[in-house]
This record gives sequence, C-alpha cells and structure tokens, in this order.
Amino acid sequence: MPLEAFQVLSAALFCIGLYGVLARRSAVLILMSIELMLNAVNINLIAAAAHMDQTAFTGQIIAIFVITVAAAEVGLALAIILRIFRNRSTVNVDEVDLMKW
Amino acid sequence: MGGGLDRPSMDLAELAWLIPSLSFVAFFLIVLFGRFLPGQGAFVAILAIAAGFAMFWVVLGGFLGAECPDSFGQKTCTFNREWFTAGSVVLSWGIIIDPLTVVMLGLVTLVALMVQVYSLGYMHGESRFGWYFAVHALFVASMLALVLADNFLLLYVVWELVGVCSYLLIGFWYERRSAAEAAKKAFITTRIGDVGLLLGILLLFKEVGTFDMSTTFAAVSAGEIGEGTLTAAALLLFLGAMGKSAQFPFHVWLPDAMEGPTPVSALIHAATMVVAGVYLVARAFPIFEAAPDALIVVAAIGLITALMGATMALVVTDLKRILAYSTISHLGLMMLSLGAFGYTAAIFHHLAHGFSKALLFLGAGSVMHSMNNETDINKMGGLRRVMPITTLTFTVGALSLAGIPIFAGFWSKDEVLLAVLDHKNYLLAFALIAAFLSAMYMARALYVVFYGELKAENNHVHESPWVMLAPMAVLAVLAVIFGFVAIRITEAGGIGTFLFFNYPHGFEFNTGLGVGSIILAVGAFVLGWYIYMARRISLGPWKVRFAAAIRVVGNKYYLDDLYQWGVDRVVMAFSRFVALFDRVVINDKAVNGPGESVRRSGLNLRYHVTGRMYNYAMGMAVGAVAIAILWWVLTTST
Amino acid sequence: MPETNLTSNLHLLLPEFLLATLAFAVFAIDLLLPANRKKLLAWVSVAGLIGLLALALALLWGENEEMYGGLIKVDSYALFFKSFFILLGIFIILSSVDYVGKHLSHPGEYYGLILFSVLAMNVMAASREILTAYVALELMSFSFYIMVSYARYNPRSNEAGIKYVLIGAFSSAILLFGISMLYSTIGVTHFADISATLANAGDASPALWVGLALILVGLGFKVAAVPFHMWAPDVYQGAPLPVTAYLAVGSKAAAFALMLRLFAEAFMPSIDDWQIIVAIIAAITMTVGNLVAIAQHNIKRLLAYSSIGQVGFLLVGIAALSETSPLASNGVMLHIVGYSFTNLAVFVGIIAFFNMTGKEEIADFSGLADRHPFLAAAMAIGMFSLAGLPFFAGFTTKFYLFTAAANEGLLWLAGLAIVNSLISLYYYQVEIRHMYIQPAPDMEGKLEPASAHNPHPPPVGGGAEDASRHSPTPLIIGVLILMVLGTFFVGVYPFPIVEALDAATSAILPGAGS
Amino acid sequence: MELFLTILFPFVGGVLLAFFPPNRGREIKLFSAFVAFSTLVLSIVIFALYDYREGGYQFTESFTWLEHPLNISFSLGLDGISAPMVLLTGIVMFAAILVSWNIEHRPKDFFVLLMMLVAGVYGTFVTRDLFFLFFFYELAVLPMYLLIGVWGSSSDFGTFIRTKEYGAMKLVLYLVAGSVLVWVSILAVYWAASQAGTPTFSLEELQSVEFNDGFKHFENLFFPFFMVGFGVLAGLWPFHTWSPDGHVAAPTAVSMLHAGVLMKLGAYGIIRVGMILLPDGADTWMPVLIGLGTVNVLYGAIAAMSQQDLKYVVGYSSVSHMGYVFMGIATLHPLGVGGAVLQMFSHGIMTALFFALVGVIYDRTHVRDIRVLEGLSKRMGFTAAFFAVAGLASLGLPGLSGFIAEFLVFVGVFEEYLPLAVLAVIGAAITAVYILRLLAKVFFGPISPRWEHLGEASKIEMGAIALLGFVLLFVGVWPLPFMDVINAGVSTIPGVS
Repeated sequence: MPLEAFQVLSAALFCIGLYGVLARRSAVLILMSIELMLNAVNINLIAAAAHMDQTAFTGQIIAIFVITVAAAEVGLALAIILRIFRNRSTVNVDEVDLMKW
Repeated sequence: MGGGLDRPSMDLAELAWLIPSLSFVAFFLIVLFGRFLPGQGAFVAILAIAAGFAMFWVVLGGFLGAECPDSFGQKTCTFNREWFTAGSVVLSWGIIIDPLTVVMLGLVTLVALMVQVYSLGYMHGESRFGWYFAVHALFVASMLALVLADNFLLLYVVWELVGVCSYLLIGFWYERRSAAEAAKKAFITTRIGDVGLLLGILLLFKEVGTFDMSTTFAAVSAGEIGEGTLTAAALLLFLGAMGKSAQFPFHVWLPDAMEGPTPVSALIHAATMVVAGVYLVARAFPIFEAAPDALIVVAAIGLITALMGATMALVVTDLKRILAYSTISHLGLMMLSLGAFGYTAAIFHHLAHGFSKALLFLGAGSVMHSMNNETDINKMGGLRRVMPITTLTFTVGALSLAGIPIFAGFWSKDEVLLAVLDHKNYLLAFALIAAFLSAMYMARALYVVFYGELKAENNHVHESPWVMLAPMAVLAVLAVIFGFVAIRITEAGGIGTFLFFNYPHGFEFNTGLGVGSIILAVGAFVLGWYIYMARRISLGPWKVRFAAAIRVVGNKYYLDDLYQWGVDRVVMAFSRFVALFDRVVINDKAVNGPGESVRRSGLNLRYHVTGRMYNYAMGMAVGAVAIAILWWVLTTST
Repeated sequence: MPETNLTSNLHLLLPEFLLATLAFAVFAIDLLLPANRKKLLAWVSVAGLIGLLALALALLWGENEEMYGGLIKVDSYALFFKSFFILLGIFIILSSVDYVGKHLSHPGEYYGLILFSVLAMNVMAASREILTAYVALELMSFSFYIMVSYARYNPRSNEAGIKYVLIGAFSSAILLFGISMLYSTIGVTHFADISATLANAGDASPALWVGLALILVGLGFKVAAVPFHMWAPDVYQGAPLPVTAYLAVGSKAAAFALMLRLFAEAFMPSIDDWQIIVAIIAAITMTVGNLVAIAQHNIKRLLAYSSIGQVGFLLVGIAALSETSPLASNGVMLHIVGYSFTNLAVFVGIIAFFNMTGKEEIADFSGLADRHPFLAAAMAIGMFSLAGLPFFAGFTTKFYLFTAAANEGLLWLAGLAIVNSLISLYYYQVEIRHMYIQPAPDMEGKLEPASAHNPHPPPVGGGAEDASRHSPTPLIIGVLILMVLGTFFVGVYPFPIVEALDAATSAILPGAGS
Repeated sequence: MELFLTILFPFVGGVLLAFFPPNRGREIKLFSAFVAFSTLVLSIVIFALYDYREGGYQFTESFTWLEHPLNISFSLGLDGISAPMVLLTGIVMFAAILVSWNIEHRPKDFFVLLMMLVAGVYGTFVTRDLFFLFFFYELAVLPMYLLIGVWGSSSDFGTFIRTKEYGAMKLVLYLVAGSVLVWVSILAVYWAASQAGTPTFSLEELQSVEFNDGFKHFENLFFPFFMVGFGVLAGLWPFHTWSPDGHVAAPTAVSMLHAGVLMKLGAYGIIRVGMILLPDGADTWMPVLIGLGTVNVLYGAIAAMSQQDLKYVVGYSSVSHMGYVFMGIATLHPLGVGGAVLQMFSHGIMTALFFALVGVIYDRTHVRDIRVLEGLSKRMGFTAAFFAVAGLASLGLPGLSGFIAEFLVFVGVFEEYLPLAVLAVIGAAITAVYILRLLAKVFFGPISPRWEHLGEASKIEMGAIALLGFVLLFVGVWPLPFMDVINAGVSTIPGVS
C-alpha cells in the first residue's frame, strides 16, 4: 500500500474532525471531534514511520505520546465541561458567551 | 576711532556722539532713580539737553575747522568702529557729520531745550512728571542719534525708537481712551511706513553688501546698481519717510496725535520727528537724484499733502488741529521742494518752519493752559487784552509761517517756490495756491483767537508764567532774525553756499516770484481781516454754494472712515476667517478626523470577537488556510 | 539517531527534578495543613523556588551540554529562560497570596500547578527536539487550563476555562498534524537535523511547508497572534486575576522561548520563505490588538488586547531574525524581559486594587491617585512603559527591537510598529486620565461590595483578613516596588541584561557573535 | 562633568522632592526654587565658559551604554547652537517655578513632573548621541500630559469648549505622533549607517557617513521626515494646531516652559539632526521649509489678530514667531541661521514673559477674555509695563532682543527669497497691529468698574517677570556675546554657505 493512500486517509479523517469541531454545538461532541483529529495524526505518523523502515521507531514513539496526551486532555476537558454543566446546566456552546467584544 | 586726519579740530567734531548719549544716560537715570531725585528727576533731562546744546556749538566749531573729504560737494567727516562680523558681512557703528547734520543738531537741541523748559511749567502737577521727562530725554537722544547715524542699520534702530517715544508720549495720559487709541494709531501707521524703510535698507544691503551710507552712495553714483532696483529702493525709503512725516496716505495719525500733551506736539509733531522723513530723503538724496521718476512721486505726494493739509486746516475749529494740519501742509511743501531738486530750499524751509511751528504750538499750549485745556477757537476770541506776550509771540510765528516778508518763513517759502519754478514749473500754480491757503488759515486762526472782542467768560484768563513765556520769546526772536541770518550766513551769500547738493549756489531773489508771493500773503491777511474782524464779507453764501465740498473736507476727506472701514471689514474679517479656518478645518477635520476614525475603527473591529467558541475555531481554520495560501503564493511567485 | 545513552550527565536536569518533587511536596503538605494555615504553602513554594534558582545558577553557569541524546540542551539560553521563569513564578505566587486567600478555595493545588507550569516552561526553553517541545507545551497548557477555571463557582471562570480547553486542544491537534506532516516529509525531529535537511533540501516540497504552516498556526494560537487570538480576551477576562497576569506574561514568554529556538535553530535556512509571513502576521496582530484595545472598558480585557499588541512587536523580532546579527534575538528576549516587568507592574497594581474594591472596570479607577498615590503611580509608570515612553523599559526595548527590524530592511514593519505604540499611548492615556484626572466617585463607603464573583464565601481558612481593607498589603507593595524598579532599570541601564542576552543568542545562533 | 550636572540637578531634585511630605507646600516650593536657581547658575556658568573662538563641541564626556551592534554611548557636548538653548532653559525654568508659587493642589507632584520635564529638555540640548537625543526628546513630552491634565484649566468659548483633558491628550498625542516620524527616520539613518559599514548612533560619526551611497535618494526621502517630525513640536504651519489649544489648557508654568523651551527643541532638532546629518536633503527641501515658514509668520499673525482669549493670542503669536525661525534656518545663510538661533532664544524668553504675565492676570481676574479686561494698567502698573516690554520685543523694537533676531533673519532671507522676505516684514507689521490692539484694549484706557479691586503681582512673581524683562533688554542692547557664540555654532553646519 503506497504511503500516499494513508496520508489521504489521515487528511480525510482530519477534515472530518475539523468539520465536527466547527459544526457541533455541544462541548462534548466538539471534544470527540478533536479526538478524531488526533487519531488522524496517529495514522499519518504510523504510516510515515512504517514506510521509513528506520530502526529508531521515532514515528511510533510520537504516536504513543499523542495517544497519552489525548487521553489526559479528554480527562481534563470533561472535568471542566462538568463544571460548566453543574453551574449553568448546559453544555451548549452558544449559551456560553457571557464575555464578548 | 578710524577715519579722517587726526587734527585737534577733528576730534572736537568727533565728540558729536556725546550729544545723544548724554540724553540716553539721562533717560536711564530718571527711570531708575527718578523717584529719589527732586522733581522726579526732570532737571536731569534738562541738564542733559542743555549740555547737548552747548556741545552742538563745540561740534560746529570743530566741524568748520576740520579737514574732511568732500562727498557730493559737502565736507563730511565720518567716524565708525567695526562692531560685529558674521561670515562675509561686517556690521559697523559710527557717526557722520556734514552741514545737514550740524544744522539738524542745532535745530533739535535748541527746540528740545526750549520745550523741556516750557514743560516744567506746563506739566506742573502731573502724577507721572518724571516719566514724561524720561521719555522726552529718550526721544531727544534717539532723534539726535538718527541725525548722526552713518549707516542705515543704526538709522533704522533709532528710527523705530523715535516711533516708540512718540507712542509713549502721545499715550501719556493713557487713562483716556482717545489718547490710547491715538497712540496706537500713530504707532501702527508709522510702523507700516517703517516696513517700507526696512525693505529699502535690505534691498540696498542686497545690492551693496553693507549698510554703510557713504559706500552705498559711492556705489550709486558709480552706477553699480541697476535703474529699476534704485527706483524701487528710493520709493521704499520714501514710503518710510511718508509714514513718519505724515504724507498723504499716512497723514491720518498726526491730527489724532494732538491727544498728547502740547509741549510734546510742539517738539515731536512740529520740529523734529515729523521732519525725520524729510531728513531721510535729504540724507539719501544721491539715491533719489539717481532715480528721477522717484522724485516725481515725491513731488506729487508732497503737493497733494500740502493742498489737503491746507484745505483741512481752513475748516477745522480745534486750535491744535489747525496747527497739525498746517504742519502736514508745510511738510508737503518740503517734500515738493525736495522733489523739485530744491535740496537747500527744503532744509531751509524745514528750519524756519521748525522754529515758527514750535513757537505756535507753545503759544497754543499757553492758551490752553490758562483756559483749562479749552481748544475750540470759537470759544476763544480777543485774548489780546489778557495774554499780551502770548499774542505777540503767536502773531510773530503766524506771520512767519504765512510768509509775510521780513519773517523767516517768507525767505524759505520763497526759496521753495524758486526751486519749484526752476525744475517743476508746471506745479508752480498749485504751490502758490498752497502758499495762499496757508496764509489764509494762519490769518483765520490769528484773528479768531487773539483779535476781535473778548468774550465775557474769558476775562478771568491770565497770562502764563514766565517759565513758559521765555522759551516762546526766544523762538519768536529766532523766527524773526533766522531769515536774515540764513541769507547772509557766509560771505559768498546765502545758506546755499553752506548747505547744498553737489554745487553751491548763492541766494538770488527772483523779483517776480517774490512780489507775487508777498501779494498773496498780505492779500490773505487783508481778506481775513474783512471776514473775521470787520465782518464785511460773510461766508454764509459761500458755505451754501460749496456745502458738499466743505462737508467732504470737514470729514477729513473721509480717509479716516475709509481706513476704519478697511480695518474692520477687510482685515478683521479676514483674520476671523483665518482663525475659524484654523479651528474648524485644520484642527477639527485634519487633526481630530484621523484620530476619530482610528477610534471608530477600533470600536467596529471589536465585534469580530463574538464570544462563541466555534467562531474562534473558524477563525483559526481560516487563518491556517490563509497562511498556507500566502506561503504558496510566495514560494511560487519569487 | 545518536547513541541512546540516556543516563549520561543526568545531573543537568537536577533543578527540574527538584522542582517536580517540590510540587508534589506542596500537594502533600496541603493535605496535612489545617484550613487556616494554607498561606504557609505559598511561602514553602516561594522558598523552594528561591533555593532552586540559586542551585540552577550555581550548577549550570556556563554549561553547554546535551542530554537524553540531544533531546534537551542545557546552555546559556536555557539557563537564562530558566532563571527568568523561576523569578516569574516567585513574583506570581507572591502577588496571588492575598487574592487566593480572599477569593479562591484549595490554595494548595493552585501553588502546585504554578510550580508545574514553571517546570514545563523550563523544559520548553531547553528542548531541542520537536516532540519534547510539544510535550512540555502540553504540560504547560494543561496547568493553565486548570488554573484558568480555578474559581469553580464563577461562571466567567468556567466559561473561560471551557473556551481555553477546547480551542487549546483544537490548536494542539493542528500543531500535531503539522508535526506529523514535517516528520513524514523529512523523517527527523531534531532541530539540528531539521535545519540540516532544510539547508540542502533546496526548494521545499509542498507537504513540508504545509507542515511548517500548521506548526506556525499551533504556535500562533499559543502566543495569541491575530488570526488565532480570539480566545485570549475572554480567557483573560474570565480567569482569576493572578492567573491572567501569569497567562499574559508567563505563557507568552515560554511560547516565544520555544518559537525563538525553533525558528533560530530549526527553520533558519528557509528564512526567506517564512520571514514575510511572520512579518505580515506581526503587522496584523499589532494593528488589530491595538485598535480593538481602544474600545475596551474592562481593564483585564484591555490588557488582553494590549498584550496581543505586544505579541505583534515580538513577532517583528522573530521576523527580523538573521544568522549574522544578534540584534533580533537580543531584541526579542530584551522585550520579553521588559514587557514582563512592565506588565506585572500593571497587573499587580490591578490585583491590589481588586483586593480592595473588587472591581475591574476602567471607570472604577477614577480618583485612585488621590487615595493611593503610590499604587496609581506604579500603574501609570507601567502603562507609560507599555506605551513606549522613555525612562521606562518599554522605550528601550522597543527601540532595540525596531532597530533590529530596520537593520534587516523591514523598515515598513518598524514604522507600523511605532505607529501602533502611538495608538497604544491613546488607550493607556484613557486609563491614566481616570486615575489622575477624573474625580473619585462619591461611593467611598461601599469599598467592598458582596463579591459577585464568589456566591459562596470562601472557606474559613481563606478569609483571614477583614473584608474592608482599605490599603494594599505590604506584600503587594513590596512586589510593586520590585516591578517598578525593574521597569526603571531595564529602561535606563539595560547593559547587564544585554550582556546575558548576548550569551544566550550566541548559544542558539552560533554565527551571530556580537 | 558640568553638562551631566545640568541633567542631574533637576532629575535628582525631582527624586528628592518625591520624598517630601505632600502637605508641606512652602518647603516644596522653596526646595524646587533652590534647585532651579542652582541649575540657572550652572547654565550661566556654562554659557560664560564656552569659548567661541575655539568653537565646536566643548565640555565633552561620554561613556558607552550599549556595545557593538548598536554602539549607543551616553556622550554629552555643548556647541554654539546648544549653548544659548541651555541658558534659555535655565532662565525660563527658574522663572516658571517662581511664577507657580500659588499652586495649591498637590504641589509635590507638580514640581516633580516639572523637574522631569526640564531634565528631558536639558538632556536633548546637551547630548551628542542620536539615541539619547530622541530619548530625552520623548522624555520632555511625558510629564506634559499629567501637568496639563491635572493642573490645567478648561475654558468655554460659547461656540466650542476646550477642556483640559482634551488639551492634554491632544498635545501629547500630537507630539508623540510627530516623534513617530522622527523615530522611523532615526532607524533609517542607523540602517544606512550599518549598510555603509559603521553602525553607530553618535552624531559625529553619522555626520561622516555618506548616506546617499546606500540608496540614492536617501537624504531627499528622509529629511522631510525629520523636518515634519521635529516641525510638529516647533509649530510648523499645518501641524501647529496643538499649540494654541495646549497652551489654553495648560497652567502658567507649563505654558511658559512649553512655548518658551519645548518649541525650540523642535527647531533645534531640525538643525542638529536634519541639517547637519542630511545636508543634501536639506538643500532640496529648504524652499519648502521657507515657504511654510512664511505661511507660519503670516498665518499666526493674522489668526492672532481676532482671538478673544489672551492665551490664544500668545499661542498664535508664538506660532508666528517660530515662522521666523523656520525662515532663518531655511536660508542656509550664516546670518539667517544665526538670526534663527537668536530668535529661538529671544522668542523663548519673550513668550515665557508673556505667559507669566497672562498667568498673573488670570490668577487675579480669573478671566482671559480680551473683551472683558479693560484698563488694567491703573491697578496693575507693573504687569502692564512689562507686558508692553514683551509686546514691543515681539514686534521687533530695536533695543530689545526681538529686533536683532528678526533683522538677521530678514537679511538672510533677502539674499535669495526676496518676495518671501517682503511677506515676512509685512508679517512683522501685522504683529505690531495685534500687539498694540491688545495693549490699548486690555491695559490702556479707563479701568472698567469690575476690576477696581485688582491687586498687583506678588513680590515673587514680580521677580520672575523682572528677570525675564531684564534678559530681553540685555540681549537687545548688547547682543555681541550671543552672536559670537551662535556664529561659532552656525559656521559648523555643512551647507551654510
């Protein structure tokens, strides 16, 4: 399988995630789309590393780091979303605009 | 002190610079220590001018004996010292002594002394007595310096100082609104004239490279300066002279200057300052001579001024204003004679006029002094019985100015008419009319004020104290004998041999012209007698026939109103427009405008932060795409 | 990949390890301390930091070693920023002691998080490999995410938190995608290797500069450059005041430390491509930042936009980087130092004012000069310095920076920057007018309204001082004096600092010897 | 060392003042008067010790401030042009502090800011380094905002209102906007110098740099930046509107210092940086400057004629007099430029005297409207006398300093620009008109009943006014020492033929 195929797949996934972030109004769904984008990054990294047949596995190491950071990020983001929900009983991003201009 | 051979008589003339500095020192003394001196320091000023007068005789003697190089036929000694060099330009100070200077020194010091003595009595009891004498001393000092100046820069410096002193003296009683306005008017009008003088000086400096008069005149006579610039320079200098000597367009300030104390008018507005213009034209005569069409302008302006002055003097009823208009008229005559190459005649007439007009003003002063400042001649009449000496001296002055034969005025006016006959004969008729009119208004003033019956309310009037009468007497004597002296001044005969331009000419009496002018003068007095004394000829019908003309002349040819209109409507309106333009256009539009637009763009721009999170994400996405496109454009295009 | 001897010269990272232990120690002590003694935690962490600073300076002076096979390099550049960040941590903790006591609960975690963020910043400044940089960046971001939403019951803080988290995660995803593109085209992640491949790569392939562009976007978010700045005003306004101060100064300085090393060491060979782009971003950033700041009436939001403007000036420095002259990187670092001192002077002043009155609108500052002359003077000095008027740090640092830009031929950018500092003078002048000229509002009595920010009174421990304190505490005055002196000295005699900066510049740009 | 002292005295004075207790008004004023007096004595000594035969920079000292790439060094030096300016600053500062003896509202901050202002002005005049010239140039503008904003006075003219906040903001923003142009061109000069291989900020070395090598039209392009940048502070025609508004709002001492000294800073900048560094640029742009200068003269005089507020009249008159300075500079003729520098000095003293007198009148009558003030000389004889002296000096009466300066400028302008010289002389006549109208209206004539109770100026104010009046007289009567020093300074300017 040529490298380009994987890069196209990861770009597609990235764009789907991007669309999710822009279109969705609920904070949780936005978070999920961001995770989608991060997974796209993983695909790209793994594909590149495989095609590069290096001994140092740099690509794979980065992918692992990305997965751990994504996990931490989800934990953190959900905690804050919970905070908002408890205070304002909504996670809709439209209503969260006390501060503007 | 460089210049000239070092002969004992030479440094005598050199001492001339002492005369003005004595009065300068007097001014500073009075201003600084006046309060502690008796009589607020008035005697210091008088001492200074008396010493000056004495010095004049010493300088005269020194000058006559001195050996100096001739310039334009006249013996001129110059002493100057280098003052400052900047780049290629050398500025130097110095004095010039030639017959013109000596004569002027004599006139100014004498008349100033007389007037200051007179003022002791006239200004007695004034609150700012010391300040009056201080400014008087400053004025005399700057006038003397003006006469002695050997370069145009020093001339301009003291020219302005003279203007300021006249401003301070006219506005002496500044509590009076009219005095304040008169002083302002005088200074502004003369200042406008000074603009011309400054431009003339600068133009000459541009051509010759130095302010020194002798070098400039040498360059002029050597023909180094083009005809056009020479005429322009001459006219500009004449503009300065017109301002100071109250010639036609700039004469409006002199009648209002009568607001000042009368001794001031006697000194400044009769004998000295107003004549500075004539002196300037005389001093710079080589330039005028080399620019004939400038001389035509001088003569024309002189003639117009003479006629206007004379007509206005006939109509006005205020004694001091009559004398003021008569001064304007006689100054016009002097300018006319200068315009007609009558160099000696002009200076001779100026001297004679100086003595007699100062005398007349002092006379008017003593009349006002005893009639608690009443100036309207209709309220006076028949003062002959109560003020005999004033009447006698005033009559001598009036007769001299009218040109009655034995008095000084006759000889000088005759010289003027002769000069006009020789060079500008087509103007002779007008000159004769002017001479006749001057005799007429003198006669009118004389009869209405002093002769005729004494009015009831005036009988308490008493003669002025001797301190005022003595100077008048001296001037009266001079008004009488000066004519004869001037004719016989040197063996060869006449003032022409002592004071002349290029070639001396003896005094010759043109019988036809002389007799004609005698007839006019005596005729005017006889006519006056019939109108005012014997009431035989009534002016009623004439006043009806020429009502319009009289009204025009009465309103001073509406010139004052024209100037006032010009100032209010044109100048002030333009200034208000400029001020408004500055505030509204430059300030509110050009300055606040950009500031306001920046502020408004800030206000509008803040709305792009909408507070909704997805807009932020969209902003980032768009930003990323924009950078990618930008990078692509850059890499492909370069 | 160099040989993987990971344990050689481990001692170089001693300060970082000790810092981590200090953070965990603070968490532990927090569990043991009774509620009313929480302030002790602050003094523990400050003491720890001071000790660390001394240790770091003593231990690492003049070092120039690589670690972990080149992932981290401890050189004078890293040392300079390490000491700067530790000092910064100290000042932030000192200035937030009163604020935390009065407004925030659980001070323990607060100080712990600050220590973690300082750790992250140190690593960011020292990292020479893109992944290490990313991990440190994320560690710092995470600690800031939590600190921003620390006032749990305050809706504004929550809103700021959620916005910051989501947009932050989004930008880190983009950054990662950029890194993956970079890796897939070049195959290396070390800065040195990247610059080597870029040097002989000739014209970069499209995929490469898309990767670089996306990395630029990620970093742009972090420093709040204009297209990516919209989160900043809301987060600055919502976050508790000391956190806003720390965000404005700390996170920006760390991001620029990383960017400077990244651009100087990694992307320098292809400077001709990205110089124009960074210049254009800088121009837009400063202009939008300064323009919108004019319209603000909340002091925190105003300072948010003003700091965006300052970022524009710093980006001018990045755009003017060059192999030969050290001016640009010196300028950036000097401006970071000057800007931090000045910004802290203003923020500490606002914190003191907030502690007294609990208000943060610009109009509330009127008449301050009559009541608290020193506080007003300190803030005025800070603001005049931000506007770039002499005597104070702003002028000298801006002059240095713009001279660097002019030297690289970017005179138009320097000109635009100077015009922007003129515009900034306008909105600082509005604030100073309120403090000095507008008369004090007559509501003298109600100095301490029921704090809208905190419906539940803080637990007994926090509210030690009485609510109606009328003058700032000596601690805040002390910090303020330090800041003002710092501003003054950087402005009048920057020579010692410039010496240190020269050493730092030669570390990252070997060619630019002074 | 002396030059550093001139900056140090006011600076240290300001810092020490900051530690005075705020309520002890008298001690604060006495101390600042002492500082001002010592600075005045210092500047007189410096001026006297300057040996004009030797010319060039004297009392020089320097130590490096930033190393190689920027080569900024804190180097001081005094030459023929800056010597009179230092003296002017000393005199005007001392007079300004004497006149502000009745400041009651927060006197400490007032005098601290005043000291900072003066330290900035001294710094600009004595430095030989382009960076520090700009450093002190901006420093002089900084205290202006608070001085006018806090101690100024708003005034309502019916159709428009000029609040002190507007005046302060406008003045500071306008001047900083002007300095933006200067900053950009300083950077350009540095860039050109580093292109030519010698990156430096010191004025001497920059003088030897051939700017046109790097970029052919460099000097022609960047001289107007300097001209307009410095011209804004000096009141060049289209950029002068801040001056009247700023002065109307400013307190007396600040207007004295500002119109008296700061406007000269702008003109000094044009000479020191514009003409000396970029001579070719100067040659091409001087006709524009002389044109603007003439407009300055006529525009200022005509606008002053119809002003109702005393401070507006004096504000516009300083715009007009600065026009002579521009014309003098633009002639590139030794007499012209010498006249311009003397005019800077004499006009500085003159305007300071005017503002001091207007301040004295305002303190007693609380009104500055000409239509209402009448016949004040009856009650305020001393003030009236010195207002007349200042007025006569400003209309160029010989025997007072105004005449020598204006005359030299006229001589210089007459060499090549004859028609403009005629306009300038007419401008002088217009000045006479509005000064005399003012004198006649406000001081002479019968006193209006409203001002019957007016008191005369206090002893201290009289002292300040007398000092300024005496200087005007002294320079007018004996201008030799000033002309020699200025001549020495002017001859070093390249391009002055």
